Amino acid sequence: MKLNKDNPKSLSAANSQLSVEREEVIKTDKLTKRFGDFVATNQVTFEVYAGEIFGFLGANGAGKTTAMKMLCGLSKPSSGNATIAGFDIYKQTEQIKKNIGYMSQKFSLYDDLTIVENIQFFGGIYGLSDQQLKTKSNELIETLGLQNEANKLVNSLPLGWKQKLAFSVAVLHEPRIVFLDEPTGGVDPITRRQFWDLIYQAAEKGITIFVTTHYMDEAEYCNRISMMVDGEIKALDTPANLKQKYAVSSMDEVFYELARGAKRAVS
Amino acid sequence: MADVVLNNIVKTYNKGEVKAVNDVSFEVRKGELFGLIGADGAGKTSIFRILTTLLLPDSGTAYVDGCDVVKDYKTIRKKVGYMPGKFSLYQDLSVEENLHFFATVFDTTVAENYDLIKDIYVQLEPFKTRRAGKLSGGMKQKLALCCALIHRPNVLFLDEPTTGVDVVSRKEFWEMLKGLKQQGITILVSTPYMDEATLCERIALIQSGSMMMIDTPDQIIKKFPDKLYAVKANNMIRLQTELRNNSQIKSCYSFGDYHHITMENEQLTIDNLRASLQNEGLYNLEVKEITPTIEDCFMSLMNR
Amino acid sequence: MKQFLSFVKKEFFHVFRDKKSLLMLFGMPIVQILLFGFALTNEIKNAKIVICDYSNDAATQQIINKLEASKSFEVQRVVSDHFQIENSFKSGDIKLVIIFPENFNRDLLHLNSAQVQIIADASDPNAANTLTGYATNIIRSYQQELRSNSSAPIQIVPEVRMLYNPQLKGATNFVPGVMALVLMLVCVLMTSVSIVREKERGTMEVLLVSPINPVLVIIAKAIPYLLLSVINLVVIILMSVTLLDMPVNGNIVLLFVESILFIITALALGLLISNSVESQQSAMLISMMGMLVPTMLFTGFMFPIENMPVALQLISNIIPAKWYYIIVKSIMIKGLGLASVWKETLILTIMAAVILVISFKKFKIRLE
Amino acid sequence: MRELKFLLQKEFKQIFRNKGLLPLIFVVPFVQLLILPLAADYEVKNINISIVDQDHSSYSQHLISKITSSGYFKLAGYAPTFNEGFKQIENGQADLILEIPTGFERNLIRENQQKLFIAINAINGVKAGLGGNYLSQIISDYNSDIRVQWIRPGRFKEAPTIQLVSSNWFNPFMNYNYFMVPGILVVLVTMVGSYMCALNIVKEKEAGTIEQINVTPIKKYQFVLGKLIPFWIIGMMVFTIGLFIVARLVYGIVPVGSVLLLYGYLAIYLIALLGLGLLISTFAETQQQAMSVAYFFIMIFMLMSGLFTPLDGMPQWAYVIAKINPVTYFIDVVRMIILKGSDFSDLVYHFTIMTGFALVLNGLAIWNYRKTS
Repeated sequence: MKLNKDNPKSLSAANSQLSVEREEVIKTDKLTKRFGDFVATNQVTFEVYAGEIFGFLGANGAGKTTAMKMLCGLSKPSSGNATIAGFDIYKQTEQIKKNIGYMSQKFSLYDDLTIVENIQFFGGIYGLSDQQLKTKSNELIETLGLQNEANKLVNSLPLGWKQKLAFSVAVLHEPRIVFLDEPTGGVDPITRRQFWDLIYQAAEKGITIFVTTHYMDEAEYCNRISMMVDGEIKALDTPANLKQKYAVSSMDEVFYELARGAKRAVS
Repeated sequence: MADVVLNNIVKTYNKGEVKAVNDVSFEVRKGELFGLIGADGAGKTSIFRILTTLLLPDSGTAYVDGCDVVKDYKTIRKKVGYMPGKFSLYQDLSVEENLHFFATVFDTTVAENYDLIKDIYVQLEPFKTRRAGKLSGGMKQKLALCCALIHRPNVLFLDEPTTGVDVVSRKEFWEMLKGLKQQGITILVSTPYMDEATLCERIALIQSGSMMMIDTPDQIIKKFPDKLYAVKANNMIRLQTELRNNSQIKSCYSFGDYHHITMENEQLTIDNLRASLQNEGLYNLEVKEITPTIEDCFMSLMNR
Repeated sequence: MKQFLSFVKKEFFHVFRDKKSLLMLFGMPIVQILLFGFALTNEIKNAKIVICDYSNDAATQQIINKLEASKSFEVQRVVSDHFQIENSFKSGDIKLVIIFPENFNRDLLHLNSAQVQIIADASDPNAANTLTGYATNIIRSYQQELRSNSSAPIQIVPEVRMLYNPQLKGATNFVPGVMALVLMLVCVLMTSVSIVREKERGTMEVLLVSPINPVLVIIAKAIPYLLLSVINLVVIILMSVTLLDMPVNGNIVLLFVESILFIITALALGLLISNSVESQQSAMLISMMGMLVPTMLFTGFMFPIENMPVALQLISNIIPAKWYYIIVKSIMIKGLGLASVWKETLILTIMAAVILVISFKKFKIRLE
Repeated sequence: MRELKFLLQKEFKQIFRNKGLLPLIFVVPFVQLLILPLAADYEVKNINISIVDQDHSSYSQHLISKITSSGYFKLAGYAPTFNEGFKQIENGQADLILEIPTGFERNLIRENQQKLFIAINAINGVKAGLGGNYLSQIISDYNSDIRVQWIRPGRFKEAPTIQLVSSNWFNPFMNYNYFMVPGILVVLVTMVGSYMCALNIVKEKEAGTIEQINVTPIKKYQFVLGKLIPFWIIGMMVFTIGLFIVARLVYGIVPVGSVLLLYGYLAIYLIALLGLGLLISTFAETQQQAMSVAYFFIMIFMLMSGLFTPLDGMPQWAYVIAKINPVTYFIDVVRMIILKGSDFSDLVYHFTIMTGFALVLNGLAIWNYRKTS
C-alpha cells in the first residue's frame, strides 16, 4: 500500500518486481463490446492494482464510457472476461456492486432531494446502519463545509459542489473501487483541485480510483494511465514513463501523439 | 474601433434572486479574438445571450457592430454568427442538409461563402450524408462552426465550443479560429479551460457574474502579484500537506506533476524551504521559480 | 420565399425521419376510427334478459318468441320462479327481467286487459331506458296484431319516417364525431411539440439569432402536418365510406374544404400550445390530457350538449370540434351545402384566425 | 427490507415535492369527477319537435298541448309546410316533425281512421328510436281519450290491452350520476396509477439516476417494489377521497354493498395497473414515449370499457377487446358493488380475471425488464 504513493518512477520499477504480491482489483481479458457491426471496445486487456489512481484517457468516442459501463456491471460485454474486486463480471454482478462506487458524467444524485436526504438514501441502500448513517452524513457535511446548505435541495448547489458531493456519496460505503466518469468537466480551477484532494483522501483509505478526464494536468495526478484510441488501449504506463517514451514534456503532447491517428469520426 | 461594447450590464434571474451578470463592462476590438474565461455558472452564457439579442439585460447598454442589442436587434441578427453551448444542430438532418438549411436561413448559399468554411468543411466532406446526431463530438463542433460562419458574419460568438471535447479536437479547433481571425472576423469565445486562454489576444476572467480582470494574457500574467515556485518531491501528497501546513506558504495548488506555491512576504528562501521539507523526510526535492499560467492568475484572483 | 421553402423542406425531413412519430401520425387515426367507428354506439344488441313466465300459455309463448327473435335481446332463460331475479341482477349479466303473471292469456281474452311487468337494472339508466323501450315496442306490436283482428273505431295511425339513417345505425352519429376527435388530437399533438422541441434542443437559439421572420418559422412548422393531415383525412373518409358504410350525400369538395379549415384551426391551436410552453413534455400533457376530455365531451356526439348545465353549454361553444361536427353531419349525411353551414364555417374561420394571430404574438423573439 | 424503507422514503419525498405532479394526482381528478358527470348525461330528453299543423282544429291543438306537456318534447316551432319543417331539421333546430294533415279532425270521426306523419332525424339512432316511441305512446294515449269521448262504453268490444308496468331497480329515480360517478372514479384511478407510475420510472431513466441505482447492490425487485408501493397507496388514496368525499358528499352516493369487498378488488386492480405502468416504462426511453403509449392505452381503455357506451352494442371483435381491458372489469365491479350491493359470490369471475391480469402484466413487465437491462 505504501509503495503506490511513492515516486512514480520507483513505483513502476517496484511494479515489475513485486507484481505478484500486488492485488489486482480490476483485471480484464480481451473485453469486447459490439453494437451491431460497430466494435465500441475491442479486446481490451489491462489490470488495475489495489489503491491505485488509474487514469482512463482517450479521445471522444474512443470507447471509454462503454468500457467503464461494462466494468460497473451496467452493460454486458459481448465477449472477453473480467474480474472486479475478485468477482466475475458475468456471474457475480451483485457482489461487484457491493464493492464499487460510481459517479457518472451526468450528475447522478437526486436533484429534488436535499443534501442530507441524498446522503441518507444512498447510504441506506448500501446497508449502512442508522448510527453509521448519522455519523457518516455529519462527517461528510462537515468535510465539505456544507453545514448551511445541508437541508437545501441539491438542485440549488453550484456545479462544483454537486460534483464533490456526488463523489463523497459514491465512496460513502467505502467501496474497494470507485469509478469516476469525467467528474471535473466545467468546474472552476480551485474546486477542481479540491475535488482531487477528495480523491487523494479516498485513495489514502485504500480505495482504488478509476477515473476519466479531459484535463491533462489531472492525468499527471494518476499513478498509471491508459490511453484508448479507436476502442483499443494503445498505451498504459505511469505519466513519467509515457512522457519519456514519447520524448515529450507534457501529457498533452503524449495524448496528441496517440490520438492523432484515431480514425473514428462517428460515435 | 470597438466592435462589441458592454456598459455596466446587469442580468438577474428569478426576480433578482440569482445574479447572473453583475455590472460587466468591456470592449472587443474589430478583428480581435477575445476570450471569456470562467467555470460553469460564471455568467458567460448570459453575456453571450445578451450580445446575440436573445436576452434583455436588466440594466446597462451593449452594442454589437455599432447596433444597440435591444433596439436594433433585427440588424444585429443579420450580422452575427452564434454557436450556442448546447449542441444546436438538427440531429436528424445530414451534415450537408444542416449546412444548406442554415445558409438559406441567412439568405445566402453555401457556394457564396464556401471559401470561408472550405478549410473546415473538407474535413467533414467524407461524412456529408451522415446525420449530424451520429457525428463524434469534435465533428459536431466543426459542423456547428461551419453553420455559424456560412453567412460570413462580422462578429462570431462561440459559447463554450470546446467543452467536453478531447485535447486533439480542441487543438484543431483553435487552429481554425486563428484562421478565421485572419479573415478579419471579430471572435468572442468562452471556455472553462484555462489553458486555452493564452490562445486569445485578450481575455476576460469571470467568476460568479463579475469580471475579475480583462487584459492580454501576457499582461495578466505580469500582474500576478507574487513570485511563483514549482515544487516537486518523492511523495507529492505529503509534500502538499507539508506545504499547506507551513504558515509562510501563502498558497499551494497542484499542477500536474508539480505543486505551485506562493510565499507570504517573500521571507522564506528557496533553500530554507528545501531544508525544512527535507527535515520532514521528503527527498528528490525540486524547487524552481516559474512564470505563472493563466490558471494560477485565475485562482489568485478568485482568492482575493 | 427561398428561405421559407427551405424551412418547409427541413420540417418534412424531421417528420419523415422520425419513424415512431410517423407511425403514430398515421396509425393512430386509422386504429381509432376503426375501433371507435365500429365499437362506439349507444345501440344495445344482444342484451341478456330473463323472462319469468308464470302463465306459460299461448300468448306468453308468442311474445317470448318475438322477444327471442329481436336482435336487441338474448333471452338467457325462461324461468317460472321469481326468486332468482335479484341474484341474477347482482351477478351482473342480466339487464332486464320480464314477468308474465299467472293467467296472462285468460285475462287478456276475458278481461281485455293483462299486465306485464318489466324490471330493468337501472344502475345504467341509459341502458335501462333503451331496453325498456325495446321491450315495450315488441309487446306493443303484439298488441297491435291482436287489435287488427278486432277493428277498433277512431284510430290514429302514426306513420313514422326515419330520415337519414333508417336503420338507426350507431355509426352515423359517431363517425363524424370520431373524425373531429381524431383530426383534432393528431393535429394538435404533432404541432404542439414541434416548436418547443427546437427550444429544448437549442436549435431555436440559432434560429432566433438569424434574420428569419418568426411568422415564417411558425407557418413552415404547420405545413407538413397540414399535408399529412389531409392524407389522413382522405384515409379516414375512405374508411368511413367503405368500411363503415357512411354516405357522402353532400359535395365532397366542400367537405374537404371545411375539413382543411378545421385542420388549420387545430394546427393553429397546436402551435399556440407549442409557443406557450417550455418543454415537450408539458406540450404533450396539455395536448393529450387537456384536449381529449373537452373534445370528447363538448363535441356533442357522445353526450347531447342541450342536456348540460348552461355554463357547460357556453364552454362547448369554444370547442372547434363542436362546429366541425355539425358541418360534417350536415354535408356528409344531410347532404346540405355551404348555405346551411356558413355560420359554423365563419366561426371556425374566426377561431383559426384568432388562434394564429395569438400564436404569432406569443412567439418570443428572445429567450426566457 | 431496510433498503426498501429507504427507497420508499425517497419516492414519497420526491412525489410530494413535485409541485407539477401533485395537482395532477390530487386536483385534476376531482375537478374531472365534478364536471364529467354534469356533462356526460345522455338521457334522451328535450327532443325538439316542429309541428306542421294543417288542420288547425281543436283536436290538433289538443294533441299538440298533450305532446308539449309530456316533458319529453320541446316545441321548436310551427312550420306552415312539411318542407319548412324539414328545413328546421336540416339546420338542427328540430329533431322531429309531426305533420297533422288537413281535415284530421273531420276525417277521424267520419272515416274512423286518420294518419299522422312523423319524420325523425335519425342520425342519432337511439335518440330517434326513443323519440319515436315516446311520440307514438302519446298519440296512442290521445287516441284512447278521443275514443272514450265519442263512444259510450260497452258499445263495442274493446281491444285487448296489455298494460306494461315497468320498474327500475337499484336506481329508481334513474339518476345518471349514480351510473357515471363510480365509473369515472375508476378511470381517474387508472390514469393516476398506470400513467404516473410509468412516467416516474422513465424519468429516472432520462435523468440518469437509474444508472446510479443500477450500480448499487439494490435488487431489481426492491427497486420495482419501491416504485409500485407509493403509487399503490396513492391510488388507494385517490379512490378513497373520490368515493367518500366527492361521491358521497356531492352526489350522495352511498355504496350499497360491502366497502371492504370494493377495496379488496381495488387492491388487486391497482397491482394489475401498476404492472401495466411498469411494462410501459420498460419499453419507453423518454417520458415523451411513455406518455404517448400511456395515452393511447388510456384512450382505448376509456372508450372501450362500457363507461360511456354499452358493451352490448359492440360488434364481436370490439367486444373481445373490451373484455381484455382491465378497466371494463373494474367499472363493472364498482357499479355492481356500489349500486347493486353484489357480494363476493357474484364477483368470483371478476376476481379471477383481475388476478390473472395482475399476474400477466407484472410477469411481462419483469420479463421485459430483465431483457432490456
